Amino acid sequence: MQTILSIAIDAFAYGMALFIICIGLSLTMGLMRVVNLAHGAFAMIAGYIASYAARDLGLGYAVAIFLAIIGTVIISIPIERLLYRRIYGKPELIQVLMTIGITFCVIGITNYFFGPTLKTIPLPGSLSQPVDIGFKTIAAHRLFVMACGGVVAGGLWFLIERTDFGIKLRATVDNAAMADALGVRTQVVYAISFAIAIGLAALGGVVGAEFLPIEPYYALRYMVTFLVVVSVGGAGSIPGAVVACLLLGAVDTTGRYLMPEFGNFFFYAAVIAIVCVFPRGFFGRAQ
Amino acid sequence: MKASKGILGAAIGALLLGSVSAYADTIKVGIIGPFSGPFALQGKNFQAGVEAYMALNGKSVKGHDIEVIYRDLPAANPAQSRALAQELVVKEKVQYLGGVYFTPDAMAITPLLKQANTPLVIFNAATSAIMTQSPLVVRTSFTTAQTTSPLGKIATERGVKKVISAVSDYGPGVDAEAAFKKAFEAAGGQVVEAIRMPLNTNDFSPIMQRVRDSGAEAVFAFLPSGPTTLGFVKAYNETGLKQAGIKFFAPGDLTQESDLPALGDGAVGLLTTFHYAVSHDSPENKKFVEAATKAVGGAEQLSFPSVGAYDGMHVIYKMIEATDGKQDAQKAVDAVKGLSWTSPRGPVSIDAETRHITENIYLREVVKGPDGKTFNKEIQTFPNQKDPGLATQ
Amino acid sequence: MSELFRVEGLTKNFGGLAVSRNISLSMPAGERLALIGPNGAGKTTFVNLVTGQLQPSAGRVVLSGEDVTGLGAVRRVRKGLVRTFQVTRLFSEMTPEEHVTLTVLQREGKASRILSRFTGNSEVAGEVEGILATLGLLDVARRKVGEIAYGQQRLLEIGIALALRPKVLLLDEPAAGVPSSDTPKIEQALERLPPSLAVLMIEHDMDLVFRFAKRVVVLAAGEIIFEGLPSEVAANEKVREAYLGNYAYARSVA
Amino acid sequence: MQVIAQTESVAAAPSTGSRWLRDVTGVILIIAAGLAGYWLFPDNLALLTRVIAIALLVLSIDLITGYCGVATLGQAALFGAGAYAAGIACVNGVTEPLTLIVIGAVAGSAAGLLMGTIMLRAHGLAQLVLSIAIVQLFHEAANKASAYTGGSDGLAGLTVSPLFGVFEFDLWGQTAYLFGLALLVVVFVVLKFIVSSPFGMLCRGIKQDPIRIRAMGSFVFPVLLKMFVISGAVAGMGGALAAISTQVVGLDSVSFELSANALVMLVLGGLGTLYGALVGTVIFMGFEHIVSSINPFHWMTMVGALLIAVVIAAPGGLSGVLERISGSGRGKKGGRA
Repeated sequence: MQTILSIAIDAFAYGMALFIICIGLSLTMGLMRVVNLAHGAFAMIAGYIASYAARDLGLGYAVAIFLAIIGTVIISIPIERLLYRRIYGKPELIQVLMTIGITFCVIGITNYFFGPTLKTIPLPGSLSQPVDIGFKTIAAHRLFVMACGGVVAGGLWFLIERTDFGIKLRATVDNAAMADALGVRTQVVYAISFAIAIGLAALGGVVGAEFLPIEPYYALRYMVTFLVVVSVGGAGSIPGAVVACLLLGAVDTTGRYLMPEFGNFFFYAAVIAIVCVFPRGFFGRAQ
Repeated sequence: MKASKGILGAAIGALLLGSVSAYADTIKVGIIGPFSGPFALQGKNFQAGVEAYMALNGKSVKGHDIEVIYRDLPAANPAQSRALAQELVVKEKVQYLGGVYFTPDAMAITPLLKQANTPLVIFNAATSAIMTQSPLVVRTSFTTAQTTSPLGKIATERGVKKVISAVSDYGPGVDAEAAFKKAFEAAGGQVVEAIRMPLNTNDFSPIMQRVRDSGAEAVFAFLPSGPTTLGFVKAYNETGLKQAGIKFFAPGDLTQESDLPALGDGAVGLLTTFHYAVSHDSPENKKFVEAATKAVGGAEQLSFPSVGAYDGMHVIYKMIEATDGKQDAQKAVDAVKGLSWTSPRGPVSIDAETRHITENIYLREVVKGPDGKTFNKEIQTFPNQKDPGLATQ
Repeated sequence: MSELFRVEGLTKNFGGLAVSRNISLSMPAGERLALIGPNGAGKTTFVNLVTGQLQPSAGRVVLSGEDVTGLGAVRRVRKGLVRTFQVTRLFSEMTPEEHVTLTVLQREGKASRILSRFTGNSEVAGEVEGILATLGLLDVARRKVGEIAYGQQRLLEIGIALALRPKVLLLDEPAAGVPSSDTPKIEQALERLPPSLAVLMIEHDMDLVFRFAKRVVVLAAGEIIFEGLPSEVAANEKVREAYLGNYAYARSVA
Repeated sequence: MQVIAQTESVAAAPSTGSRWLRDVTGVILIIAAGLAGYWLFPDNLALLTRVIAIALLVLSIDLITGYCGVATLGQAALFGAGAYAAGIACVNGVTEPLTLIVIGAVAGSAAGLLMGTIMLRAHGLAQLVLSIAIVQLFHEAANKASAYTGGSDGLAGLTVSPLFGVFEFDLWGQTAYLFGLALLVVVFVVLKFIVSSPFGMLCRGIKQDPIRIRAMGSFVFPVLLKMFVISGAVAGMGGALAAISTQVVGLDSVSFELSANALVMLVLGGLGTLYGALVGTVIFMGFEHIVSSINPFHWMTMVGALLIAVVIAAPGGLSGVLERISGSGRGKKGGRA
């Protein structure tokens, strides 16, 4: 029983970390219809900024997260203007080509400036200790990640379902031309959504760095994982992303505990099974 | 189609011209390594080792100028490896091949050596079997079995009877698992469980749960350097295994110097065995570290592949000396059989039988230096270790 | 006349909503039947149910005495139950000739041959030319469909259907979207349909319906409310109420 | 997911004769370019042989992505199946190169059958994800079965007999290259036949509108599955060629990375023309080779920039540009489904 609980808690933490990173991609893919393979590249940029701020400048963790999000969004603005605008509404394979190109460039440039070594983001004392939660010892930052995941999920749900912007966003997604005609400035809506998605990628990159360490190859190394999680959840769906992350996190964690040597088999077999049963993901929109 | 070939032709032609203009009495050495991609740091260390050697020992041997040509092979890719080796031999006319980080890449080059009349000096690729593929291969790195085996005795000496082994599920990991099991059981210990973890494991907490549940007194681990090692060591600390007194043994790949800053204080106390520590205390090493640091561009990026490359260049220089610039692979290899010298890592020699390096293996503990940075401190020496994998064959 | 095709009690529910209710209908060979009804009456759903794009919640589809309800769309086509689409579904990069050739080859079971040339296939060229000629499409036979007039695309839809040598042909608004100047060409094509073929046509253009159909069925809210001669439709109270009222009134006044 | 549909215009050529002429010219151009490569770069034949092996992989993706509209990021599973089958056969004593190619083709087809059966259950993004999952499973299986495959150390020790008992697969790689070139030309000609056969036409139709194809009385699944099998044979031959010429089979030959690279090459060259697959492969690998020789440390940025530039300047792929330059101007490019 203790073991089960302990595995469950690990799975939950890992799933939440995945969720924070992936939800931004889910938004871009589901709402903006862009297969943004460079999503991880933005998370990685944020990781580098946070690492620089916290480790080299000695700023606090919270400040580092804040700077990373702002910095990454600022970096993303010209990229969105110059590159992404050209691929909105284009065929997916063209989007894949463009965003893989962007990923390669970001990796090359990062490697050039920061070198190929791992970069850590030092945690504040309060987050770096192991915490005894009764049945097991767990790192405090894992609790922090779970909390972040909850806040992000709730915040996004509120933003999309309960705010004026959310209404405009959904209208734009359903029918951009119609929304335009109704006076919604769709370009602005797209730009803001893109910024939000990038901001989430940045948050995920920094907070999730304890699971997925920051190094130049981050952007490619985890690309498949992100893409798989988003598709399984159903692109654009927050509950879908939550369920997919938690479920795949659970399969991954349990598989690795029970039969680590077949860990990948479990994970991908689960993916195949889920996709065959839910071809649009758990909460995917009809196409 | 034709047009594209034309463009390719012009560009490659331009490259060709560049290399032809070098004068005749230049001996070319082709180095293949991962200079980009996830393993770029290891490739950089190859380059640093080569440049350090040439800086300290000159760029010519017996009046023959040495020119080094680097070729990038970002990840294990035998087809590309063969293509690069072929290009280096046939087009660039290199007389010596060196480098090679991954085993399959070395395997793809060995069938070419005889026809190419070119020796291959391996700076890293650490599987025993490579040496048996061709008599023209010499290796200056280590094998996983070689660096791992002393751990068996070390563990029992420290009162550990039961160990759980956790290795990444790929060739070197499996080698390490087998080598440790053999050595540890020979010393009277028991491997209670052997876990093989997928290479792309991101979260190691479930593995740590397994370690805890197994009732072992220590964990033996082997993972490729980089994010996975970091994740593993972090999980080891965070899940309280360290506080619970479960010891951690591993080959030195896990605590290579370039990873230590990222591992931080969490790594303090880890026990690893390896052939080289940057902190090794000897005049040769001091000179080497100084030169190599300059070449690699930062002290914290220096790690073990550099010394493999450095000694590899030493072997190549000796080969050139013996053949006096003439291309004769067999003579070159014969000349270095039994060669012994003092490397930055300590006294070493090339085994005449296996052509693999015989070297000291050191037990090191990660400790915190006066400057607050962690480093590998050598605390025990196992002199003149051969590769057990080759010795038994 | 002997019955060729029949549906019995065809019903389809989407969730709680019945879009087809207990539709029964029978057609002999050579029949010219028009299915009309207001928007949302369930006409296209009916075609989808008959041709197998949708599975009915209840009821049967019988062709030449054989129950085909359990068969998928493809098998029904092979049995001779063929449709056209309300909005043309054509391959914009292919030519009319290629469309018809592909269809004929498919019918002959030769469409999945991998080592015979597609174009210049002399075995079927004559038939293809014949079909295109009947429809007046020879002039544009080798132009991409994306580049030909919409009326010609509609004709091609019919051509594809004919190439399948159907027993029953369901035409889903064959003249929809065609400029009125081109309507006569469609009408002409309809007149030239093989006499033995049973044709069910959905159409909004009442002039066309009256000229083409020998019998009219009116569908409203998923139910058949009238079945009879075209001349009787206008007089029927139910039909007037459901759909045709104003139109018939306008005619009678005029 | 509707994949790009810049389908080569099938109909532009007014008569059968001129289409024949065009295809024959195309094949002659390929042979000429291949022989030019042989004479111009006699020292790079191993690289060029690798280009041919990858070109076969990219062609195989073109068959299912360019002609059937099924995007895949897992094609290396088929390539790797061929490579390992040939490799294992070779280690076990079947060393005749042509036999090995056949073995590769058969293994590739079998893998294609399996992959198609699974992938065709889904559409769009889900399909893409299935392809990724399948290639990862293949990769994992190859790693696990190290007793047969050598795992991550690679399957070494392939000794291929001389071609026709005469021509050795040696250091200089002339045999391997010419053998590869001949294989490529044969495969290309066969594929040209296949894509212009009724079956090829049916596939294009399915790519554009599967419902229409069903209404024409044709099943969709078996047609696509058949193309998967053909595609598997082509990819498997590519894998076998790689195994024969390299004499080592590594795990990289069943990797997601290889699959993704190959798809990028195809999109780069242009989908649905067969020529695009070749152009894309040659340009991508040539470019990669050149920039990584000039600067082995930072070639990735350059390749990334190339991809971005292509999307901006030539969204229909490079083969479209080449055609426009050469002035043959066949139909318009870059349209979408």
